Amino acid sequence: MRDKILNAIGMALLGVCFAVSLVRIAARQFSRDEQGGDHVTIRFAHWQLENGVRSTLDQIAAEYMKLHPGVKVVQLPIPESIYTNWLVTQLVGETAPDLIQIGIGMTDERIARFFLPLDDLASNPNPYNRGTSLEDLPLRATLFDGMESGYVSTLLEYYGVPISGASVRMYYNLELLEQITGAGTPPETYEELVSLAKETQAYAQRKGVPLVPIAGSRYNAPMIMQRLFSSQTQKLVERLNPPGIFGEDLIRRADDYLDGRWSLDSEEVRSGFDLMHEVGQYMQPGFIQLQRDDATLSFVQGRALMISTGSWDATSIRQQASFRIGVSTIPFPSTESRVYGRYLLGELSEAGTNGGVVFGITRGSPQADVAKDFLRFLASQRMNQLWTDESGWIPAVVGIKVTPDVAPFLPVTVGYLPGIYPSIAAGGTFPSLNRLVGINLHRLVGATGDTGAFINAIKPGYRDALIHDLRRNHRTALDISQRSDTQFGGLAWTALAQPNDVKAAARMNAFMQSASMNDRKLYRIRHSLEKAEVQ
Amino acid sequence: MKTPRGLPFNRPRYQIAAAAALAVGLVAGWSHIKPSGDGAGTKRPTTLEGAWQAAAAFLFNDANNTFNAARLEPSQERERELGKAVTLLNVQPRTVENIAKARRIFETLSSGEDHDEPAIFSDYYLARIYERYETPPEPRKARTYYLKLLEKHAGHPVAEFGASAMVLMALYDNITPEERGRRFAGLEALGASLETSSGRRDYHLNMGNAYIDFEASREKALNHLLAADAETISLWQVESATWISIAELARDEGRDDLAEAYYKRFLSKYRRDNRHYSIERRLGALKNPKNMTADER
Amino acid sequence: MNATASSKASVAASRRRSDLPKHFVLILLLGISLLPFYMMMQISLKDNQAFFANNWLPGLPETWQWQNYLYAIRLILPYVVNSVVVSVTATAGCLATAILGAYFFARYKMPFSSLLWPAFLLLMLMPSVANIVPLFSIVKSLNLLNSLWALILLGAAGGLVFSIYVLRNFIEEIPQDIFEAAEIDGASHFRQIINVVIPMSGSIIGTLAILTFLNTWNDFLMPLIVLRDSEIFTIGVGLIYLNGEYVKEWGQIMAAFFVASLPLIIIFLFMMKLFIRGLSAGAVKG
Amino acid sequence: MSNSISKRKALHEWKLYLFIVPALLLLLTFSYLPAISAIYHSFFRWTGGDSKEFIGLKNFQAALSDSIFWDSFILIAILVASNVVKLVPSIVMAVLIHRLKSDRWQYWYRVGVVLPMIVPGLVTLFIWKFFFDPTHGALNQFLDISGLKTLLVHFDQALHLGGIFSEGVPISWLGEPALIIPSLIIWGFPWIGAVGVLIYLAGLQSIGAEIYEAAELDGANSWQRFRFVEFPLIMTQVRLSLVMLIIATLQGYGLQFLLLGPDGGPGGRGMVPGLWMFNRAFLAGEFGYACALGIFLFAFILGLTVLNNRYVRVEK
Repeated sequence: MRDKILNAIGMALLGVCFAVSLVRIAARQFSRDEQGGDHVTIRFAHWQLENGVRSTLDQIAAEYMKLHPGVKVVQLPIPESIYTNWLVTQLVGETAPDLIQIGIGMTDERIARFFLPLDDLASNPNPYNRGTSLEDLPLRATLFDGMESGYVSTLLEYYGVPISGASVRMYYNLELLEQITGAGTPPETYEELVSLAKETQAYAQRKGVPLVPIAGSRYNAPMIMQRLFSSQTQKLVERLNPPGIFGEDLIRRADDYLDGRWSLDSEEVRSGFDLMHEVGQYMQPGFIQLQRDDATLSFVQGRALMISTGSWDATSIRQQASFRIGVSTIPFPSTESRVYGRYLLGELSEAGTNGGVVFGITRGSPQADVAKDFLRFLASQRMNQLWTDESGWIPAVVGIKVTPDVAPFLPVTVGYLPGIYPSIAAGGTFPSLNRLVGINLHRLVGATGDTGAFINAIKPGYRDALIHDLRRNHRTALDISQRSDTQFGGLAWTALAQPNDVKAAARMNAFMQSASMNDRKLYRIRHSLEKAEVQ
Repeated sequence: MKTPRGLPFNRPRYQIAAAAALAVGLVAGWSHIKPSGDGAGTKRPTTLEGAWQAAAAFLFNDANNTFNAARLEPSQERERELGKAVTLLNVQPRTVENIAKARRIFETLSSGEDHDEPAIFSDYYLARIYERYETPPEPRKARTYYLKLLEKHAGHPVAEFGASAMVLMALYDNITPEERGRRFAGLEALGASLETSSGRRDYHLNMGNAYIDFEASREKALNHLLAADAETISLWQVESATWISIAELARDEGRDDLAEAYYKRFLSKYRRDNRHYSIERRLGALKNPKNMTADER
Repeated sequence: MNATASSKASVAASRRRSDLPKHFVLILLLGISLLPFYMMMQISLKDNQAFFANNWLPGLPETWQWQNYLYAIRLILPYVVNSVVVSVTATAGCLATAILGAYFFARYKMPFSSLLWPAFLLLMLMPSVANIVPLFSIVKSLNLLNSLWALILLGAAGGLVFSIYVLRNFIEEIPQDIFEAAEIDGASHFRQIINVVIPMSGSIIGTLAILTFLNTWNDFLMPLIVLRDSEIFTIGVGLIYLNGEYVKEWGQIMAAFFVASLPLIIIFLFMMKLFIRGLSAGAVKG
Repeated sequence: MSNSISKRKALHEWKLYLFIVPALLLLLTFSYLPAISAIYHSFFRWTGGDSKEFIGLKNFQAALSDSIFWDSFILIAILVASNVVKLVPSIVMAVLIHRLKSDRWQYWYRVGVVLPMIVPGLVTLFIWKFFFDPTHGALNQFLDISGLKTLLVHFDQALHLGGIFSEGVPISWLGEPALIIPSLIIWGFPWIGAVGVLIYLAGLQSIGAEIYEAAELDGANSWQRFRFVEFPLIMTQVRLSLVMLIIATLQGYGLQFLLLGPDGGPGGRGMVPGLWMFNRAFLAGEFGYACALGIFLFAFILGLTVLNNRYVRVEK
């Protein structure tokens, strides 16, 4: 009999709970309809879940709502891991928020179909800058990257406005640094970094504490290793470039590899892998299997002296750490160094760094003009000052005073171009190479890691992976060229139909340049593919 | 199993719970049935002009529908056919049949006796189809159409856009250096016949970059890029790269004044560029070679 | 019934050997499988420093971080209401459809049923990686976006095939003469289900209810994709934000998970009898 | 099985078909349509967006020569084989609970078995990730304390395995290719499936009292009692659990993705077909190709299930 009563109570409880929820939902639904009338709600979505960002954006939204009582501004942060899924469905479903952060999961086809061109925003002054030195400058000129980060070259239009920037730096536990070296100054060169790391290991041994010089993980280790590798290949790129070519050109590097002008056995490349191996010895063993938050946690807990990560983690780390933090650029080997000085030119230039946290406006938004006004408000000098002071991130508007905490993250304009990276490109241009290098990295940087073993492991598959990636790039370039044929038809016909329309003629002219730039790339890839397949 | 005591009407507990949950669930649903998805998609273009603009903005299916549906006078029929074919190249999902249908329309428009705009566009698109839609591509047929365009419609921007395509097709072929040298010479004459600034610019850019890629001739590469720059390049990526190439080639050719001029033009216009510092050092080295470290040549 | 009879028989057989070794092995196995539950409880009362100082043993009572629970309740509460409505309605819908479906298959070998049955089972085998986008466009074409109905229907469809599979076996166990008796009394098929099938398989229905409830309760991807306004999000979405953070506060995460599974624990404690008897009453004959 | 029915009576009972309609409708829209859409898209080059291009069977031809996809079936075979071993603890637990004297203990053990089902998957995953952590994870700490580590090191040197286990260096269970497969198998160690245990208990209880007495008379010891009395009767439930477990393993990729990342960890050793489908769809943006892989995987699972039903026929 006892279990009968238990069951009865259970079912009753469930029934009551269910009824209460229903009443709450009905009530909320009713209240939402009733006050929905005079109210305009604009919503903006982004994937920056780091500490400090959400609270700062809420503050800015509150400021805007104070200025515009009739408008309600809602922030919608989405975790990075599912941002693409969320984005595709929201756009297709026409239920997308009015402002969306452009970047992850974005293709130019999606931008063209679902986002509004912002040329009018870019070329007119920002009303919210009234009373400041930027008062009559067009919005584009008030941003440090000239709104380049919001420009889509295949569409010849601005589609986004940046409100921040980003850079990769080395973070130090200053108190620990003072205990170990007596002085609180971060190392200037890679050689100083290595000697500091050795001192740290000795200190940890002496004290018997679980301390590691550099916190490593699948996410953080490549940040320092890729840059160090690219230092050793700076002169290689200069040597490979034919007369008349300066700087980095990934198709040419791939072609050089296929023609044998450089290989994994080139001395610069071996030296780059040696450098990656050496720096890997100062990270916690088995760091390959750790993820971003494991490394950050071990640094914040004082179990690692240094960590290399982006400026976006600065506020999270400062809030979690109980010690003072030092920040410096990732130290490069010095040109005098006997071992690593021969092949490098010097620190990397960040002059061309583009803005970050770029917001675009969705075509389907019924209150696009209010959304545009809020975007101008976000990108105004006063609000960007609030943004950098509160969130600790880099500002995007020019002429903003940054706090001493943010200063070390500002882009460094003095410096050279990077050489090639372990999988030639830093980003996603050669995904198969990225995968090949990634799944063999443990042979290079592990405790028993060795450059020779690593090279022998990736050499057999390197050429095929490169050809596979070149085919993929060829496919993408061909897609763009075929798509541009119909675009060109539309632009040319419109321009020729009204000869005196200067703007249409200029758009056709600009489009012909961007289309033939893409065609040049298409033919160069095809040419090196045909050469490679012949061999 | 014994049969239960009579028909089990007396187990109310389950029946009430199940019925209640189901009924109330339906009620809850009603308040939600009308989702508040309120985004109004892009408005459908209705006029021909709107269709061409839609085609220029990636909205290929909308443009194609408008071209098919638009009510027009007979004089605009050829424009409608052209529009249909141009958008058919990219109507989603893309199929081989669509490309073939587009080609048939272009062929009918091109063979008509009056050489109006649709005919010119059709010849251009037939060349493009043989150049990069056919698998494997047929460069010879494409060349005949490009040449036909240049002969019959000199001075037409679309016709002259084909010239730069011919350069790429001819030079980036799998041929011996000698054959490529002959083709370079053959193509040199082409430049003179071009009348539009855009045609000349794209032609010279392709020729200049080809001379660099194949390291055929520094001097010719320099001249072509200078000719291209004379036509004013408005795309910053192309302009900055061209200025640097001109400066580098001029320096290698010993024309230091030209090199210095272009280094300075780049440095003043492109302050925010990762190459800025390196180009400053190269300009410094040009002026007084002694303070340049050995390996920065 | 025969359940207790057979255990008495096995008792007779093994009365000479004492139960101690069995208890030892059982407690060992159970202890390890309950480890996650224990860890969730003890970590939820610590902050990161305390957790890393000592991972396994709970801290002293005065060091317990009750604000983790405050944070968790504030985070989860607004979503509990939606989750309850979605999970309960989905479970009810799923079971109603499953009972009807299973009855169809179990009662008679109707024509086409030998064709329909494998078609149902095939669904269990389909890998489901790339079907987020098509599933979404279906929900969109049904004009169900941004409404809890989408989640309810998806939840119901989710557990349906397994429920039909289990219920069919069970209904076939019910002897035919009971159905014929009901039929003679003029009971329509629907009446037969209400009076014969449901009372006889009450326990298995309880079991399937809890399994379906569990699936919809923890799902996070679909709600985030289908819903737009944050006030109708379900608990799964609230939890995903915790996992999305970059420097994780493990104490808060574990507290939030515990609060999120509290309603389940409460319902379990009451429905435990039903659930266990259901599974134990020969639910699945294969 | 349900009894047969004459054509005439079936016509009379047409109303029965109404009962299957709701289930069919629900499954048609939410299960069948996505599956059909997956089949449809496997004939296209599709990046998940609007633009797609019909390419006929090219996706399938490419899949045939995709060595990573077919190699991943080796790992699946190992994992499926390990599933057979992973059933044992549940069976042992069910038998032990069944043989207990007091009913109260039997009830409380069942509660204990079911409780872990409530704990969300993310918690279990976190604890296992913490368990495998090289520097301060539980597994390495246990090996060090128990001296097993030195044993492993000698074992490593004896068979010159190339320093997987080397002195003073913590073993990186998920960072060393050779250890990934063992780690994936150890994962979830006691492998107690709550539903499995309770289903076996149900089967055991239906054993008649007289069978036990007969076994007692023949002097059967506990193993023989299990072998000849208890095990045959729960054979059908065991087979069903095995089929369910195999299908879940074949389709599953969440564990590998969260522990090792989209490329299957060092050496790509942790790559399973489901993970490669996810990788191709979301990393390489080849949705159409991922659908084609899905169809190959579906065919493989179908073949396995049909094989299982036909050749593992067990008389009830």
